[in-house]
Amino acid sequence: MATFSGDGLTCLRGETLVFRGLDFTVPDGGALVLVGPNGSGKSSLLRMLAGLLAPAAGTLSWDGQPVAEEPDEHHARLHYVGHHDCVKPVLTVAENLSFWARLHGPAGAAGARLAEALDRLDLAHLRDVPGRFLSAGQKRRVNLARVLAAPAPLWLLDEPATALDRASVGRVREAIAAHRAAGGMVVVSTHQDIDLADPTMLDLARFSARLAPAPRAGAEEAA
Amino acid sequence: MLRYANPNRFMRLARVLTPWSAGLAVLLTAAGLWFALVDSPPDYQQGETVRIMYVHVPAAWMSLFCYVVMAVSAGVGVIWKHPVADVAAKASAPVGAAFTVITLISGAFWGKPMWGAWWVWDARLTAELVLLFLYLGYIALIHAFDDPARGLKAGAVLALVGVINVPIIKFSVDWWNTLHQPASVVKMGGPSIDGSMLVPLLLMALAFKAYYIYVLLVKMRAEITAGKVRALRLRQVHGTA
Amino acid sequence: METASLGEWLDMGGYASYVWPVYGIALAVLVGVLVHGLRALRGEQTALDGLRRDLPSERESNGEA
Amino acid sequence: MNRFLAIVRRDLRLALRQGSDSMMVVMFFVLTCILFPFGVGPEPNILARIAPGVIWVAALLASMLSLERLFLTDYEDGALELLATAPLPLEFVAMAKIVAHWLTTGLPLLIATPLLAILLNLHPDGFWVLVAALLLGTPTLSLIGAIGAALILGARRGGVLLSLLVLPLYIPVLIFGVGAVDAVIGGFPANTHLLILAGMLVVALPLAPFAAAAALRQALE
Repeated sequence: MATFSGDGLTCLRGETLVFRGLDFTVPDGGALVLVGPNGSGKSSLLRMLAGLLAPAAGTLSWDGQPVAEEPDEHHARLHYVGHHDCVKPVLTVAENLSFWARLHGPAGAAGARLAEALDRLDLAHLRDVPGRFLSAGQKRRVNLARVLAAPAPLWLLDEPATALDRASVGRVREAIAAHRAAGGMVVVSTHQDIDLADPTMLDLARFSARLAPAPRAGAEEAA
Repeated sequence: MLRYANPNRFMRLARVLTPWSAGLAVLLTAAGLWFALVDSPPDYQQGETVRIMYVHVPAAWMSLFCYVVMAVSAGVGVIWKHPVADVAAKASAPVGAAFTVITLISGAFWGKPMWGAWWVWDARLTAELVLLFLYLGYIALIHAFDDPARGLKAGAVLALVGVINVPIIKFSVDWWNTLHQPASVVKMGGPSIDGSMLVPLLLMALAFKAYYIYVLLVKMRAEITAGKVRALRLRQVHGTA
Repeated sequence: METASLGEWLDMGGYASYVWPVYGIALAVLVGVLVHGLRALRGEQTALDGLRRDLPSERESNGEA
Repeated sequence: MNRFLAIVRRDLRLALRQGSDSMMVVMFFVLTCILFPFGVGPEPNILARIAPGVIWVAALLASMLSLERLFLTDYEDGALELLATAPLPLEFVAMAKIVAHWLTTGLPLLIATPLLAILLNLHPDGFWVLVAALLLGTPTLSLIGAIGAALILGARRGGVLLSLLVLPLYIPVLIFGVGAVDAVIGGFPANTHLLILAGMLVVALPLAPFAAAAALRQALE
């Protein structure tokens, strides 16, 4: 039963404070949905969870063990889907995905998982198509297929539903449900409603230093 | 201990120290100029041009000193993430560059009467020229980003890489110079510094250091205040929704 | 006083056109950097005071002086 | 280790599929060298005297020009973020990209050296030591240049800035690279120069990826 939690997280972008004193826990099979107005730090929090952005204060821990001590181990546990869909125009879809799969997961049964990932997101027919011919929606699906192609317990999805049609959003929802059923965790930031089963909501506006004055009475300096 | 970029302790200290450091700088400069220009004998070999040495040599020391201070504060900024350290690095870069320019110009004005040429590819002058470009590279890098904090952090990495390269550059330029050195060139430093030259040299060096501290305090206070202005403007823009 | 008369001192043993420019340029460069810093400091301080007047309601949340 | 090789292989495949890039760098290298006879005059003895210096400066500029895009394409399309969240240290990612860069741009420069040796009337004795010096020097150029390439991510006018940051750091490699060739042409042994070049490479090998990774982390924050 792994749990992923953070306490007292503080995010500093340049000289401005984005949020502080943010706590959360995601149990196995859990789903944390980040909501809040633009600029409240949803993307920053996801990047912090992925280890791209070091928290100015506070700690992230996996099963109680601070994540900062073993960054590579933490990276092996997660998939991060950001705003960019990095599909190389010269490489085919299969080459793109197999590169990321080899980087993340063990080599065994890579071919089978790759095929399954392509099927799950209706990309099988694009398998050998070079990236430059793909539309924005297709690139987004290839990016999401990357997450399926190599197993990782923690999914960090930054607005996965952008540029996707209704059918694709449905496929993403099923993929997430299957992932959670298998004991995986998901942290999603989204504007459209993907309506996941019993998500725990986290409204970042409560922790945002900018939009509301200090959330807790007598907010002391973080020692 | 995290202080969100509000180095107030430093600002209060700097505000108190600034007038004193200004006074010290003026005093030392006056004393230095007096001994350098008036109260010291002309050199038996170089004649009155030795007085150029009293600017050239201390400035050369300062150009290296400022770069080392820049690299050390950049290192402190990177390791302990202390905002004041990054600001110190940014503040000392232009001063260091100024001293390097002074060293090069005074070197040229010394070379013209002694060797008949404004510029000679002498080991020390060449190394100083490369140091100037290390400074210009740092200054260009920190101003190349929209977010000043991002520029400072990138500059810190460059300063640390640069400080490792300074001895390597010095070594290779010296070696290169000995290979291509025409025999007749008088060593840049001239004869060993004898007693009478020591007093003006040291006084000018101290004057430059006092000046450096004074300008550093002023520039750092300006940079930190600018940070606060940016923060307030951002708060004004985003404001309470 | 080593050099007796002022004229002789100004002449710098014939090297006047080398010694004085060095001191002149050095002074100009150093004072220039200093003035630039002082002007920047004064400019930022007035801007800060101006902003502080416009945002009086802003509680100095993280203890800025 | 196979993750490291996976990145190198991917970058090599990307470079080969866009083969024109490394060809352009070699053409720039040759073209720069060809310019000098027009400027300095075609007298063989003058050319022979400046040939090592010209070839080295041109190699230096060619290597630096190709470095701007080392991390830039991956930074712009988001691949760098994913590489930073891959389960291998960012220093290895940087090292893999530097190795791929050297194989696609540093090494091809050596192919052009025989042609340039003839064009610039390089003394025959100096040819093989030039190749040896370039073999030792171009990796150092890629390593140091990679730090600059990582620093300029997200900066305005990155290309020009890269040259300002990196060229001063290239000077020691240039001095000993040319020194090795001049020594052999002058009849002296060049092993001290080659050893110093090797020394610089050994120093740059651990430091450059470490500094580049630090710069990449800032760019990705």
